Amino acid sequence: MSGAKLVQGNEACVRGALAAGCNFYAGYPITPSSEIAELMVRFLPDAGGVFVQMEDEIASLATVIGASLAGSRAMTATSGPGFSLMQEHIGFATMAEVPCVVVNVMRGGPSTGLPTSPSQGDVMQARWGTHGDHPSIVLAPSSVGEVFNLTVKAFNLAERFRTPVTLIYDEIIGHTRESVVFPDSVDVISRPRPNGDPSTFLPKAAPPDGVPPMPAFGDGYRFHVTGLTHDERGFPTTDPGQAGALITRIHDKVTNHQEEITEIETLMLDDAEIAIFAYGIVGRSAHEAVLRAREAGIRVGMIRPLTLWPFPYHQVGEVAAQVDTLLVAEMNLGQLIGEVERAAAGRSEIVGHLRADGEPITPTDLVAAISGAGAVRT
Amino acid sequence: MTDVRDHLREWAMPHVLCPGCAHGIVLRSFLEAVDEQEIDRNRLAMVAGIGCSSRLVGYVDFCTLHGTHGRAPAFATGLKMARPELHVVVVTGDGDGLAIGANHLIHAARRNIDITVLLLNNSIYGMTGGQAAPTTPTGAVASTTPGGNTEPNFDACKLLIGAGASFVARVLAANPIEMTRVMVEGMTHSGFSFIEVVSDCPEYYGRYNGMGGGADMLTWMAGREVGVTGPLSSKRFVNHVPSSTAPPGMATGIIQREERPVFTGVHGEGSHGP
Amino acid sequence: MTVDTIADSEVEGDADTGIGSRVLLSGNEAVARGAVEAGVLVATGYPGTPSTEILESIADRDDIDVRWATNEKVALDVALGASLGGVRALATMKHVGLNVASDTFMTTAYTGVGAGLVIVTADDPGMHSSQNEQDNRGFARMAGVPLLEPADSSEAREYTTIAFAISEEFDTPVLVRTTTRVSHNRGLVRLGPRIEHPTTGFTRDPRKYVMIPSHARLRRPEMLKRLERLTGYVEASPLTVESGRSSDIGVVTSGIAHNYVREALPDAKILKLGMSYPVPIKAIRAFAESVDRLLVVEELDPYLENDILAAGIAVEGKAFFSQAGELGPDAVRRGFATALALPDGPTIEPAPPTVARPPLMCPGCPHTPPFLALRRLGAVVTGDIGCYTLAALAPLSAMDTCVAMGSSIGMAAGMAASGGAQGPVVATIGDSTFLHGGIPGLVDAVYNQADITVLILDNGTVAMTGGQEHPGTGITLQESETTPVDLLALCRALGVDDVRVVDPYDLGATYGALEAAIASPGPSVVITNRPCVEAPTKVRDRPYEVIADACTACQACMTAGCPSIVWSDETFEGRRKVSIDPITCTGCTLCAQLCPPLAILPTPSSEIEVRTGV
Amino acid sequence: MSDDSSGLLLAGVGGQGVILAGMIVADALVRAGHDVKQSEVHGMAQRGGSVFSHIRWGSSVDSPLVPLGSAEVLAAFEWAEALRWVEYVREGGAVVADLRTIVPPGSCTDRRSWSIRYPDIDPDLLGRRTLKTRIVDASSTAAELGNIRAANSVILGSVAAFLDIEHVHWEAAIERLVPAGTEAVNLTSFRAGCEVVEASIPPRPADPDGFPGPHEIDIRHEWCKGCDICSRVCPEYCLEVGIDGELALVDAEACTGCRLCELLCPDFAIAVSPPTENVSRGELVASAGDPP
Amino acid sequence: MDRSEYRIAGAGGQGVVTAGRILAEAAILSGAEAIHNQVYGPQSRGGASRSDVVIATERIGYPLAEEIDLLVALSGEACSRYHPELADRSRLVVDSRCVPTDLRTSDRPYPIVDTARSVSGGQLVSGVVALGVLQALTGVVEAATLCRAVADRVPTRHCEMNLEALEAGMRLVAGDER
Repeated sequence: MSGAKLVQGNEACVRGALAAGCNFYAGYPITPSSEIAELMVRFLPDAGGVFVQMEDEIASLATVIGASLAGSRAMTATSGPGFSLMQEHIGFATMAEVPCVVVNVMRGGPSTGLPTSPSQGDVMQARWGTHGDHPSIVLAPSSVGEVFNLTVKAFNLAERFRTPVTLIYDEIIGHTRESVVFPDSVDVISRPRPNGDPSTFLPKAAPPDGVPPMPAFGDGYRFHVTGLTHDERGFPTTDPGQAGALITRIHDKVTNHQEEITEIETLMLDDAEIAIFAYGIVGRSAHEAVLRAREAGIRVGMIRPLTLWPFPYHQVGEVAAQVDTLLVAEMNLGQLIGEVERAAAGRSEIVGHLRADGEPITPTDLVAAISGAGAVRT
Repeated sequence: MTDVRDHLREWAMPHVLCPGCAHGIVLRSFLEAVDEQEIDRNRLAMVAGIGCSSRLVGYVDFCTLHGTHGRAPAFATGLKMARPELHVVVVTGDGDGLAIGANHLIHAARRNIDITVLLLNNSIYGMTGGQAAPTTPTGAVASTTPGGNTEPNFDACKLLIGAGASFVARVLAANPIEMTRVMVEGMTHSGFSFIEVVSDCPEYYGRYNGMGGGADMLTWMAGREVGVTGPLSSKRFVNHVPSSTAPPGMATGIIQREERPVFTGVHGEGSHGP
Repeated sequence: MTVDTIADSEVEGDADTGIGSRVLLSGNEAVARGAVEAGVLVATGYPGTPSTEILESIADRDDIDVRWATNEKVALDVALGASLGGVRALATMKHVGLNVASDTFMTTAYTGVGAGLVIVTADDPGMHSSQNEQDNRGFARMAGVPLLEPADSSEAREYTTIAFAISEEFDTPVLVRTTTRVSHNRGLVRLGPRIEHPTTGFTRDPRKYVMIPSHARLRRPEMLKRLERLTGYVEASPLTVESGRSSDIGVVTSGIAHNYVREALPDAKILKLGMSYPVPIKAIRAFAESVDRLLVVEELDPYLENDILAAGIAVEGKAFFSQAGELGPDAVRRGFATALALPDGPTIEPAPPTVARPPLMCPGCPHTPPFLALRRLGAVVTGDIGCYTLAALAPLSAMDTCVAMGSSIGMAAGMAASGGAQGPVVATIGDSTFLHGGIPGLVDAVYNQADITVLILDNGTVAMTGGQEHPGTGITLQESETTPVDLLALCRALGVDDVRVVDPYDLGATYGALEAAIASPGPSVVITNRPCVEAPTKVRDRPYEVIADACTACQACMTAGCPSIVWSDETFEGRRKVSIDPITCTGCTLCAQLCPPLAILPTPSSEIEVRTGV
Repeated sequence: MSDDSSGLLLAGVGGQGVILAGMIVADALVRAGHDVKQSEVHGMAQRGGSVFSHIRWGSSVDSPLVPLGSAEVLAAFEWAEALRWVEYVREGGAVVADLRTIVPPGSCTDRRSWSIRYPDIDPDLLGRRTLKTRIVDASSTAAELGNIRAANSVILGSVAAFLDIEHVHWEAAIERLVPAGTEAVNLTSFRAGCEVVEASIPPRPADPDGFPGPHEIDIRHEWCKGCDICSRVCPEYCLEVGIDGELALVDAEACTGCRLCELLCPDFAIAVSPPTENVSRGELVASAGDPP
Repeated sequence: MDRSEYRIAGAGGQGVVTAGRILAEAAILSGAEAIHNQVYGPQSRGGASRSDVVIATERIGYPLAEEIDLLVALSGEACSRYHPELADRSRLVVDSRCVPTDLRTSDRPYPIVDTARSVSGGQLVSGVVALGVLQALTGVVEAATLCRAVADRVPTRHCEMNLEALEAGMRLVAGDER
């Protein structure tokens, strides 16, 4: 394979970020994400960017937001405990509509939990971790190569929609070295910029797509940024009409563009009676399991969302309508399975294969589960 | 003579602060300092956290960031590193900066990033209704210390000196001219500058502790600065003075100033962000 | 000043005692000396310019009980009691003090005395330090008490000794009247020996000493009979002195006026009345007959003139000599010139214009800050007698009334009752004045629940008169320790619930205390507690200075009217900066508290200490 | 008036030690064998006011007060006091005046002209009569000798030059009456005063020439919260907050443009700006009128 | 799909992680797909350390080792920990110093650590010696490719020593077979 390199997942994240034009990184060390910071400080300066190690994860994301307001494409990376601390500013970035990328390399939890063991326990936190009503864009790669691609995508979505985007993958993907071929270049999308008269600029007046143009501090547009509910001028308001309009717009700008955001992978669903729903590292096991089960003659397929949030209800629903059983495999005690149930809306049986002990779900486990599910069917 | 009100977002005025709250005086002095340095408004970013003091940034026609509780120094760090040509000024309060945000404050000081922090110390949490802050003096009454505060309080300037701040000053809201002067010194200082502004909270601290309104508290402040009981204290009668009205003298002016390497983040050679 | 300390200036006389020597004494010292020589054993009074030094000059004598009384009435009561107890007694006061003492005074004329009782009233023509210039000779007439008027220090000593003798001879109190020019004039006095008058003891005599109406009705005729005898005495008294040869003009005069007349008309015939009540009409009539034209020269009221006119004797007086203000050599000369008794004098080139120099609160005066606060509070301020009365002047302009000792509180109560005050009503009164005459007013305010605030400016002394002790200081005039009156406890005991003590040098606290006291309903009291910076000890700390670079010429400090602060020649935005005179600055910090740019700091040696709060 | 009575006047400001100096002169005269009367003023007048001491001496003195135009010597401890009392000096008499100027606060109140109402130090102001004048810088002389408070003795030394009293009497009087411990420095100062040379008169600095005039005070009532700070800080009492909480400009004329109200207004409700037209300084000085 | 799994396990400081990376990179150099996985955290600091390498001809689905083809155990702890996980068909190479009592006949002890010591004076190149053994036993990658991978991975100044260690490892197997 030409140009293939043995690259660690965390390194692929860094390379993806740099390819996507990331020029600012702030973070705080935590296993299993630390390599991202260590590599950022090596590569970012040469790419014309700035690196800072902050005093904690709260500060890290605040600093990222500050840099983004100054026009940077900025990111941070962490793991579960740090992700908890970042919720405050994920909310702020959502409300203030500041593009930024947060990488959460998941480990076992809650609390400090299992520092160097994989987990998928943060997927609901990635959706609802910060308080209040808000949209979330969360991407979940399952291979080192996908880490690269989705990191690029995370930046592009963040800029496109002026919102924080979370890239979430587990310890195994973060630490695994895999042969990857990086593309020579990637498409880079930048945040919309205003071009009108600065004196009449309304920082939160949105065009029909719901994403207001965004100048940087220092560009000649003077505006106010706040986490308080605000009006089109960006100034705090408690008016229910204005508050409702803001929250709705921030929500809609994501959900109305779901087709632009959502990405799923399917495998052998055409004649499947059983479909495995898996994501991240479990998607790799599911893939393997499908191949093995097919060898055993079982009609099984797979649906793997690369975009966890907004959740691909429609696509999952279609699969549910088609198969008898949806086997939901995730390394937690049942998080996205609830969403799958909502999507399926009773059209198929939902079976969970759940695990939260720090050990991965293996293809062998899933083959057994498929067999079991099939046995139920027959 | 320019009118500092030109810097205001007039449509947002009057501001939300209570009558007699000296935070507005501080803002005014700051605007004087901006004018004195002839800073381009487009190049001035003010960053604030949460609290009464932090509300100030909403009223000035600069690039303003009203962030989260205590985190202003971190937001400011990002802004400054990403865009070093910006003047970045943090406005924080004593609770915001010294309790929930103390970590960020001391680390910004340690790094010596070239921002200016104005900490408006009114000895209490004003926005939330008068709870005790890390600066509430021992014995003082707050809504969470109805019998008088039993904890010792921070000396913000000493804390920041300990954290390595290369410029530390304390000024009084009662003294706008000195405030402006020190703010200019602090903003032109190369590196992290910290200015504690002794402000007032007539609505809570003043009311709970029987200190009168804003004007009384400004008067009290000036008296505290010169240390009324310092001179003449050995004279007859002074023993009759209740201790609450005989506050200790308090360091004001520029307390610390040193040149240290300025933190700019880890940059590529010849590169300054976007 | 005592005889002992001036002994080495003797010109002649006994080297040890000074007896027989001529020494420079002020009129007040001479009165005291006269009392000493007369064997006085109890001397009391209340400080008041120009009488104060009388008692002070003999306070160090351990053979005399010298004491400050709470007020003049108490002083006279004490002296009367001592007199009835059989010792010679002296009571001293300024002219308005006799108003306070007049209740007792009027009746002493009925009771008479035991041993000799002399009352000194020091009048203040020209009002150098007084709120009126009443002529206390009228009191003698109203009470029926003999009146002596010395003209200089020498006579002051002599007349005082004579007064004691008259008192005992006629069983009457004697009023000795000085004026400022006599009290505060120094002249040579030949000292005499002290003649001891051991106590004669108290003799019970209710009909004489218990003035129930039935007894008093008996004493009134006694008093009138005594006056007749005194009239006989004065007609032939050596105190009535005729001098001069030229009979073109004859002048009847008394007291210091005599000296001016003598100087203006060295040769004229002059009848000097050393004892001016009862008026020796017969002697005057005889004198009038011996001259071509009779003039009377007297300060203030036409007291002698009216009596002489009433006796049908042609006399001129107030037509030429003003009834207002003090006489002096120039005024007397001008009067005689107007009366054509003298040619016009040479024209004196008038003094060039110069600055007005009204009296001021001293640098560092602890009374200043409360008045700054009162002005800011918009209070209507009823003032009282003391240094703080100067707060009525610009720039403090913070006092609206000042009438008499202790009047402030009652007036405040009345003002509050009127509903006519435009602001809160505050009475300001000094510690000594409060004890002197303020307590009944406060009792009244409590009794009638007056909605007023009483500001007691406690500076621990009677400052106006030069720093005397009083019942609140814990020290007597003769420097022994005593029980001080606790003003705080006193006010509470009187029924004032809201009493607070504040450090007046802490302007903010002072303002706050006054504001709070004003806000509380009913009577409230605020007591300030810094000592007078001039007396009894000079309170001085490091002077403050103006950091010229920081001064923005706002003039905030100038609102205190501190004499140590003046304009400098430097300017800021066209306004003058200020500077502080380091010699007179006491370091009280008030101006520094007032200074918005905090440009006023202690002088450098203390700068670091205070600036860093170490 | 008695032909043989001479007069001397000491004048100064409360706190300068005029009374003590008068006692020293009187004491010296007594020692020289004269009848002496000395008169002074106590009480309120001493509180920073003008203080004087009349001294008369001769074989027999009647009036303790010196008549106008009859004093041998006027010793003024302060320049403005020299002018105040100079009419008491006789033709051919002497004036000893200290250079010291004590400007009363009342002379610094005309904040429209910023002119200090205080006379120039100019011997010509003493009048047209024949006078022997001696301007001394007693404070500096005394300070050089070790105690600025001995300035009075320097002045007495200058006075002694015009009086026929033996120095032994002066020195005895000084030794007896000055505070214990200061005898030596006072004697030295006295002797220095006897020989003191005429002090050079410093030029008077000009009044500020630029007058900003009454300023315009713009109150934005819709921003004002009635906190009362401005009215509390205004040195000229220009502003008042009424019972209704409304801020009012009650004395616009008194404004000197110090801007304290503006600088200390937390609500940006006040702006003070210089007037568009300046009033000429000459007019102001004229309108300020005579000192009260 | 041809898929093989290798685990090199030992104590911290024996270079097992580097060895795993070199193996994976060598596989990529030979045109295969490879995945390398290691143990992180406290275990890697002086305790048991481990490199897993999955090599396949096509895209690798499941990235973790499920059934180890060859385990190289360089310490007693590593051996006792991972030995029980081995499948029947799995082969074990164990350092001569820590041969377990239940050694199967198919399992081979080699003095890997001693060899490393003799080459470098320390344990650090043990992993590379182990790589030599692994290559010689499995031939999963060409010896020359492995040499190139070693040269690419290790610091230049230590290159020669590592190549020597690699060769020494290969020689251990050759000697054994002789």
